[in-house]
Amino acid sequence: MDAIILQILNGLDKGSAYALIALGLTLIFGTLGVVNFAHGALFMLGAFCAVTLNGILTISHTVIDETRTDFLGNPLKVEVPYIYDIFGETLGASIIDWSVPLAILFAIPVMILIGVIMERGLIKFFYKRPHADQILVTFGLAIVLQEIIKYFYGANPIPTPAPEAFIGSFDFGQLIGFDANTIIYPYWRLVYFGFAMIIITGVFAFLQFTTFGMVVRAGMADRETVQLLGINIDKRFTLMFGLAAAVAGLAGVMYTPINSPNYHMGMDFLVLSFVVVVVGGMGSLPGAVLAGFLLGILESFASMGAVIDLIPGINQVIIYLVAIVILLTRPRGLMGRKGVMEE
Amino acid sequence: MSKSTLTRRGLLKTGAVAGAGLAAPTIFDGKAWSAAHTGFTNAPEGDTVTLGFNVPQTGPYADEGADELRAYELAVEHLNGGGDGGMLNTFSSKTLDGTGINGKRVEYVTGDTQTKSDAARASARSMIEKDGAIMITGGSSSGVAVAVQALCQEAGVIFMAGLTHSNDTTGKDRKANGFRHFFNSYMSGAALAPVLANAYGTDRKAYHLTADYNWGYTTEQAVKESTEAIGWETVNTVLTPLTQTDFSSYIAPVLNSGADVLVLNHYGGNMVNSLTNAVQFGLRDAQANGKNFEIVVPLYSRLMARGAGANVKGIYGSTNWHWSLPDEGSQAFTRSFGTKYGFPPSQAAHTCYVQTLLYADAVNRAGSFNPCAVVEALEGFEFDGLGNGPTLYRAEDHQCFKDVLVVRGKENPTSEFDLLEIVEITPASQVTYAPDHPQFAGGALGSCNPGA
Amino acid sequence: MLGLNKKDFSLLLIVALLTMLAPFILNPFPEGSELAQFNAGYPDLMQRFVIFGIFAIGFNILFGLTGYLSFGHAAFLGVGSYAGVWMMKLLTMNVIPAILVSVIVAGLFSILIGYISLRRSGIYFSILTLAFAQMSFALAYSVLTPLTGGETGLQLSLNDPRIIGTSVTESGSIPVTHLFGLEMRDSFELEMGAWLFTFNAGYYVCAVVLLVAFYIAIRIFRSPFGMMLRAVKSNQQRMKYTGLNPKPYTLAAFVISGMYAGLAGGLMVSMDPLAGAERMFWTASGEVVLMTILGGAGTLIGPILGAGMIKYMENILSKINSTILHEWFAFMPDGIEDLLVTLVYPFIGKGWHLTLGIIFMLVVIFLPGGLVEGGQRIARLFRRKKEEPKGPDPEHHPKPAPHVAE
Amino acid sequence: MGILEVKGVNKRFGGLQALGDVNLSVEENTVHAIIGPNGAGKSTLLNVLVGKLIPDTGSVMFDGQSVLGRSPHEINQMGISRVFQTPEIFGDLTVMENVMIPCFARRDGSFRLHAFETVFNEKALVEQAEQILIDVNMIDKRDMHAASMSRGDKRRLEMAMCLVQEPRLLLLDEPTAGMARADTNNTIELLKEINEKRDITMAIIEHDMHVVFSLAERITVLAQGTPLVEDTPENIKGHPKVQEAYLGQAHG
Repeated sequence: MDAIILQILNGLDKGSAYALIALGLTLIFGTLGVVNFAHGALFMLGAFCAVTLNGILTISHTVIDETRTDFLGNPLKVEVPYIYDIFGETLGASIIDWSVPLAILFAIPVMILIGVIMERGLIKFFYKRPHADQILVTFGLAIVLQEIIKYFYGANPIPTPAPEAFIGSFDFGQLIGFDANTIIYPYWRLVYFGFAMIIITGVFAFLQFTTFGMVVRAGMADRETVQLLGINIDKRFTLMFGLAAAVAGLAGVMYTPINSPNYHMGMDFLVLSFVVVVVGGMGSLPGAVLAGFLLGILESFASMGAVIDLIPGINQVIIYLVAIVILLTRPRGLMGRKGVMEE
Repeated sequence: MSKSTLTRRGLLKTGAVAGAGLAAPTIFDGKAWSAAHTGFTNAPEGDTVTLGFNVPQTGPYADEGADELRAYELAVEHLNGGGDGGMLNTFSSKTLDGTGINGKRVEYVTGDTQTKSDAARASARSMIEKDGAIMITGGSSSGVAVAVQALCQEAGVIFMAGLTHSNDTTGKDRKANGFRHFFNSYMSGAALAPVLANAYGTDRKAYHLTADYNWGYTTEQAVKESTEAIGWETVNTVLTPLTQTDFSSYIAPVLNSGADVLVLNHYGGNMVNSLTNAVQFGLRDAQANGKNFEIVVPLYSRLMARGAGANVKGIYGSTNWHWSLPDEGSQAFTRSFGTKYGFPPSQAAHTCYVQTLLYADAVNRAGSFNPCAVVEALEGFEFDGLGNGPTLYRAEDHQCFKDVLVVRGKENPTSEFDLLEIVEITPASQVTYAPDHPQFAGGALGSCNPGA
Repeated sequence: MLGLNKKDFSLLLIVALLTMLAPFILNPFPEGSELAQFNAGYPDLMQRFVIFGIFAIGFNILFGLTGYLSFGHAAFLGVGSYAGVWMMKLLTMNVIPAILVSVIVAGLFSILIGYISLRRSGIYFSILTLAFAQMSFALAYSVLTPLTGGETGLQLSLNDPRIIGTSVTESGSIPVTHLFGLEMRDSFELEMGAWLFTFNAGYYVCAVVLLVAFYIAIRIFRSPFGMMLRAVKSNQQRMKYTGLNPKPYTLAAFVISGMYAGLAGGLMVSMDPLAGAERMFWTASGEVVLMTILGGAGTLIGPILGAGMIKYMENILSKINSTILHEWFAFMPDGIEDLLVTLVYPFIGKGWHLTLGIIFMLVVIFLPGGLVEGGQRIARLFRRKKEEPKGPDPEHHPKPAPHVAE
Repeated sequence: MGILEVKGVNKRFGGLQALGDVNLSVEENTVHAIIGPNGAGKSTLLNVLVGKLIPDTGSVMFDGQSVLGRSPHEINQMGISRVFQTPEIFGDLTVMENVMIPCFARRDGSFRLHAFETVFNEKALVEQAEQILIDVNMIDKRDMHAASMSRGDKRRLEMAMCLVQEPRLLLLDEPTAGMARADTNNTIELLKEINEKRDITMAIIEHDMHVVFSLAERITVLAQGTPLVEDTPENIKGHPKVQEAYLGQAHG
């Protein structure tokens, strides 16, 4: 029982990341009808927003420490961040410590800008092109983006820890009456889950309660009619793309303490997030979220020792297996609307 | 028109066409080989010789590959008499004098393995067939090493493995033309076990998370066997997919499994992520069975430690070499590498540099580039001054036997390169095993292949 | 001739000439010169050109004609490779049985996967094929290690129980692949002045197979079956109401292209007897998509051009390192030399993926018909200059824009 | 006994009675029109005829065989061809190829792996295809890209594709929907011409009275899912029930 609760918790956390990526992907597909293979790259760019901010905060000048030596026997050069000079060492250090949450503020404008540039500069020429062309051009873009990141940041993962206050874990099991050490859950993962819920709620509320959202939803249902009403839907869709990019980016920013970011993390998530979108139903926002959590939890279950012993290799293929079964038995996905990309 | 199994590009560099005289000596002695400058793949003509450096330049190990390439460039510089000579001055064999190899200036070509066995073989074949490389070296994974080693055997050139840690490279997949300086899974286990017994006691229960592919299997087996030999119990072993990024669902059940040690048989990105996750889940600070919970990473690399950041603090593992070693050879290498590039070399860089020197020296001693001559010169070769103490290139399996380092993540690193501290230098005798040890069974070197 | 019209026959003839003379064409620069770096006329790369050409031709029969975008085609190449190596381990080092078994096994595997995946179309079909291929890769890399060699790949060993032929040669090595005694790695070298040309037996075996594969592809393109496949892509609704059942047509196309992939896999292990699981990773499937699009989907020659271009970049561009760059620009003044090297460096050597990505994007954006369309545009430009108005060619069918069935 | 016999067909969608007890008989070699205001159930009936919808009760027999539950290509192979509201052609192919495809379908059935023959070496089929293009005055366009033609030509091509199969029943689904008057007249002319040249059975589902009265020999008027009357055009013209149905619809 405790093992199952444990894996549900883990699944929720994995699912949060899947859901956030799939949400943006579906938003883009639903509003613009574009299959965006570069969406994983946006997630990766978000993560590197956190890395970049950390880099900016730690821009340093060197001070020579004569009392210590470096590996070649020369006097040790100590890097002192300018931020220490500006805010003093204590405040400066805690600003650096909080660089990941701070990166949210940094990433929102950057990611919206990237999204808007991407849409205006490339995607808008592909609205009328077949889905295959969209897949191909965004796939090319994904390669280019990740190679650019690799050029500047290298191939190695870059550690980007959470603030000191969130390091460590708490005993969730004891809270609900299990023995100590049965269900341990790291603070940051709780933060991530909460953050994902806020973003998801935010996006849904935005689409539900604002005029902007209503127009966009109407546009998703019937683009031509909305256009006939004299509403400039294109401009709104551009912003939608920016919003989707920001959602993916934020998912990336907050993910960095969980796994050190590297240039290919977008590709690692890409195939998976597509599976999530398809399982949820192309174009269905609640479907994407539901499928994200569902697949996260299933993946966690499949990684339990007892399950692997029963079916060797199941942890390797569970996601794909689920995708195949869903696509064959329910082609429009769990919550897809009828007629969207259906045969 | 000449018929050959593989090309000999060297021929045309001088325009001279060598006679087809094929000397086939039967007894090894340097003099006999030196007469034979043809009759093998890519026999160098003219005054240069080409080496092929096959390292990952794209893909997840690209940074490691870049460091290997730096080491190779440094080695070539030293062999050709440039720089401060590095380990040439400390190497126990004194045939290398800065005049290249066998009097020929060293040139090199580079290729990208992409850490895929197919791409690595394509790249190696292009260096052999197109560029006339006489020796291939490099690589950052065992899959690639085994694949390229088999290719070199077939093509008739020498393969000096780069970073490859799986037992198979000199075990079931060993080849006569292939040589490994790097240590292996068995040695990691053998070196770690006594240190772990010392630090954590002999009454421990271990939980293994193992990367689900060959290297993972051999490492798990090696560590399991050697820790069980000191009295530890293995509670569980779980395989994790190569493509896994979030290990939470594998880590979470560990604490409640009755284990008090977690062994992460992971490398590269897997290791960075699983260790980060394990620390997140509080395993490093937890208590189990009335003891402090501990984490062990059998194969450490500095580049990976960098990726895991502060999470490596206090965690034990083993490594082939570390720049902070105090011996003369290590210091000389660190100095010349550090001066040239501004930061200390990684263990991958070290093994690649040393392999290049060992090859060059073997050619000089044999007096010939003929792979069979090189094989004979390297087999059973004993040397010192290359950073790991007195070392033997064992004839039976072409594996180097030397001291192995047990390291621990440093509590207060002074720089991003100063992440590990040496806990113990396990002497070679303690990590030596019989050539037919069960973990290495099933392979045969076969006979050396000079190609052509 | 050969059942082909004049235009197709001359196309076949051109391809035949190109492949047969490839050792000359691909080595235009004298040995030892600066530009020798760009020579591609060595056996391994020449073999790869034609093998991936075959793979892409086969993929194009599915994607180019029916518009079904399979994102898991590398799985068939991988399965074919494994089958081929097993054949060599168990039966004989002769390449013929290995290649045949590769084709058959890949064909059977593609019947299974095609039958299931073709129940859906559009992106759903793509995801299904992707899922199957990823499952194949994951399992081959891990739990199926005894069958596939896992990480290190499936390779020959000194104790293979080979029925026909020996396990170990007299010199103590693993025997090499051969075609009735003609060793695949045998080469003749021809020296002409400063030039060196290599004629490799394995390459010519591959080249002959390519010509046969290409010939079959032309026949398929011009056949009623090929026309039906284009009808599938164009309008499935009309096709059904014309009394035709699109399902068996697409499945047949899928299986044929799966068999082409198996053929490529079989040839690959015949040239280099090792089969690695990475061959089946989804990026490998992506690569054949890139090849086909880059060259021109739905055209006959396009996929071969695309395959050649990508393999050339992978093998030649990736080998250019900064030292070589500095040599090239050495004639410039120092400052400019460094600037040029800095500017070019990100795109070559280890940056070749970046160049590939950029070229690919440019092609998809500006030349949806790939290199072939580019060539046609240039040709049209010249024709217009000559002011020779020409009516549409009755036998000329390639579609400029690839469309996927949706 | 007609070639197409619809007997007692009922179809409900939830609470809506889409078709209520439809009986219909199309005689061989006649042009039979089915008309009715919007929402009368014309499309539903058509979908039943081509096997897309299975009725709750009743039978649809074509030449003595049931068409229910068969897939479109099987129904076509039985001898029913269909013309769509918007012309459905193979846009990526040439006009000649568009016509060759039904020739092959007629000769080889729903699937044959003829991968090694050459399309234009099938002399008999090429002649057939050329003949039909001559018949519809399109032979000069034989090598054109079908998608690049005008809508009228596309309609003509679609007709040719259906006719070349020599169907025993040609179903036309509002063949002039959305057309300008001139195009409509052209289409009517084309259909008349076809009807004169060949003895063909046609069932036209149509909204436009003008089309119907210029072509049909029998007319069935459908209202609210039920056949109101069936008669000759002359009798239908002044029929009060028909006027009521149309006017009622106009008002409501």
